[in-house]
Amino acid sequence: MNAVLAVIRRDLLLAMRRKSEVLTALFFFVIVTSLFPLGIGPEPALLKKIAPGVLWVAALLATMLGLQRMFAADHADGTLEQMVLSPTPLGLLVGGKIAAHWMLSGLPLVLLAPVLGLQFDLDVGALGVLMLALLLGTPLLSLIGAIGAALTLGLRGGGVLLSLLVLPLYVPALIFGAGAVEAHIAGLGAGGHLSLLAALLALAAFFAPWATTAALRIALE
Amino acid sequence: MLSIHGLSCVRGERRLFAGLDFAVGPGEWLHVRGENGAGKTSLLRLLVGLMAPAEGEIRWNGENVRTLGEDYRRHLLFLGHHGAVKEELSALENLQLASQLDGDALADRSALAALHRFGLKGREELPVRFLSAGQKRRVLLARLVTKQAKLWILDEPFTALDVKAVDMLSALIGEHLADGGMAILTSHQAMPIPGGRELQL
Amino acid sequence: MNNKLIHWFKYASPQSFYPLAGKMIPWFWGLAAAFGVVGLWLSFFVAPTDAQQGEGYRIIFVHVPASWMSMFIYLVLAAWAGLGLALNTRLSGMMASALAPTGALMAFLALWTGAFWGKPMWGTWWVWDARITSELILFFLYLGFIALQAAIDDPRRADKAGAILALVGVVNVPIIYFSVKWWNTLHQGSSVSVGKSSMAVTMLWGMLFMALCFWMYSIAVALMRVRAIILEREAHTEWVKELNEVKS
Amino acid sequence: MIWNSPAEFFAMGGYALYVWGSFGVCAIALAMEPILVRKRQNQILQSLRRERIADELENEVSEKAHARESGR
Repeated sequence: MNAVLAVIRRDLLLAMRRKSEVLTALFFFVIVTSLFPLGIGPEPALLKKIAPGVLWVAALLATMLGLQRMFAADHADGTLEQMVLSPTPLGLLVGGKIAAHWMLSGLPLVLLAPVLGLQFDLDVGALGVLMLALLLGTPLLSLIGAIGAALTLGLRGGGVLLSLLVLPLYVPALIFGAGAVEAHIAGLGAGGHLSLLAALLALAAFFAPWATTAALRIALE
Repeated sequence: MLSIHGLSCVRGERRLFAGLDFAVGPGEWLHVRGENGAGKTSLLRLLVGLMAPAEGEIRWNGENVRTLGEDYRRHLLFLGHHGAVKEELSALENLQLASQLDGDALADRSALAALHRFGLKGREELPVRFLSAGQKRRVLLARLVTKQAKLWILDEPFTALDVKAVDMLSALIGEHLADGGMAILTSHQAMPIPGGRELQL
Repeated sequence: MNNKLIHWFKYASPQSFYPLAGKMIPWFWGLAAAFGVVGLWLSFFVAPTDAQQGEGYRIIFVHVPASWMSMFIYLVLAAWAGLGLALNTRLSGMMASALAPTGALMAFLALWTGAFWGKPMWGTWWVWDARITSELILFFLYLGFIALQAAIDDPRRADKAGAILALVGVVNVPIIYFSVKWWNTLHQGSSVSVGKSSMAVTMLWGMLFMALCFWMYSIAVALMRVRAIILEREAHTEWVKELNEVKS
Repeated sequence: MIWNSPAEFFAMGGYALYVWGSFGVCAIALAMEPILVRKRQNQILQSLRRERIADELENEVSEKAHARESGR
């Protein structure tokens, strides 16, 4: 367990030393969501209707930005080999990497989303549901993304390939995540969507580190 | 004791070596030599378990390392081509985080002692990217002092080191062997460490 | 039992599978042609005109088989991939790579014919219906599989990485389907009920025969492709150099 | 028989574009795929044959050289 915490601490420490990477993804999220009203028009009713979808798609793309670097630096400098050779099972260490990725790319989005939601005229209840949905959904994005990042490790054209592999798998997260907010706005209650999102998160938390580990071992061979 | 039985290695479509047998016991070390591309690094990667052998077995104290898993890796220290050193972190942080990855906390005192032994006094807190190539290598080699491992597997440990550091490392390997440790390393130069055997690939 | 197992492993080697596949291909072509003739005859000359959809409904005789095959091939692909990962047999990975382009083609045909069916029936080429959307995502999954394998030079790594992707995909396909379905019911506006009109028995038979035709076709083409893949990957071996096709 | 004339058959009750558009594309696709696969197979076979011929030529040359040497 200490080793997992060490992995998380190291990744956070590294991110603090090169802040620009984390901030770039955040600014990307802010800019993309702000561009939509400019493209669509300032009509509040319309903006309110598209807000959940826009915020979620932007969150999806912002998470994608950091994915490729998830294992690339560790692969290049040999840290990944040391992780494989550590007495701690690789699956746990990979879980630590995924957790760190979420703290750096998902958690800031969760915290930032309500501010951006205000741009779209969402009420307080909807903002709460949006945050909750992102809180459940962004770890799911990191977990699924890790599989793709491990599969494309060290390949030419890895970045584009990664999005081709991962984005279709993000569809359920997008649907339930954005759907939760829409359902709340429509007065249907977001409970169903949120519990399905939680179920998917549990499923992914169980399988994704395992699949990522297998993919990493293949990439290292 | 590490023993190898009928080991073969296939990379892509090429067979690098086949039917390799050897054993390394306490206090012994093995010098793996061969031309570029002969499979030295592949052999080391097989030994630590980063690659699966095409044929043959690697045993630690008589048991296959595949079944031992972490019970084997606990006794193992592998230093590869790449530094596994993070440029943005200081030497001290690198050393301590590497130990934590192995599950042991490393006190400041022993970490600093290890760095000083490798002549990095006064540079412990500096981000590693400000160090020279040889100094970076020394940060990595400080792991040899801080990790308690029976079996050292070192890929070209002498590259980028000056004469003083080479002597220091040789002495360190000598001490390790005297304590009943084992070492397998690749290197192009001959080494003045007693108890060694050569393996030509 | 044990004998049988050895027997199967014998055919799992590319060397013995190559000639076997060569012998099987004409048979599957023959079956595909026979089922195709009967299927086309049933679908154009026996199946009656549909009461609601007129003659336009006849598109289902290619649309339904193509979408069935696109899903079925993905399952078979994932099964081969899983087998390859578990038993480390070389042939499994080759079979998976050989199936992927055919599966992608089937998914594409399902989408194409779906659009050509949708236009006269619903007045639009594209509807965000649960089935069509899932089919589109399945098509993307096929493309991802093919692109991933194409990006990896070492065939062994390509096989294994593709296998993991296929297994992840196979877990995801039902989740994607149900999520899209759920999403579709929430957005009532665009939901479409595909005619549950009383289908004549002859229509079902026509669909069945066309599906069998597509099935046999897929096997035949996949076997042809796996033969090409075997030759490409084993080009350096002695047995390939001693093949009659190569000698002459 | 449902159709009274070939023209009626091809008209498909006014759905000609859609029905023949679907069946036509399927027919083209299912015909093209095996042709492309066959082409791939022939390409690899051809390169294998060339390799074989190259090997044979090399052997001949070395045999001739050998014969000349032993004849001397």
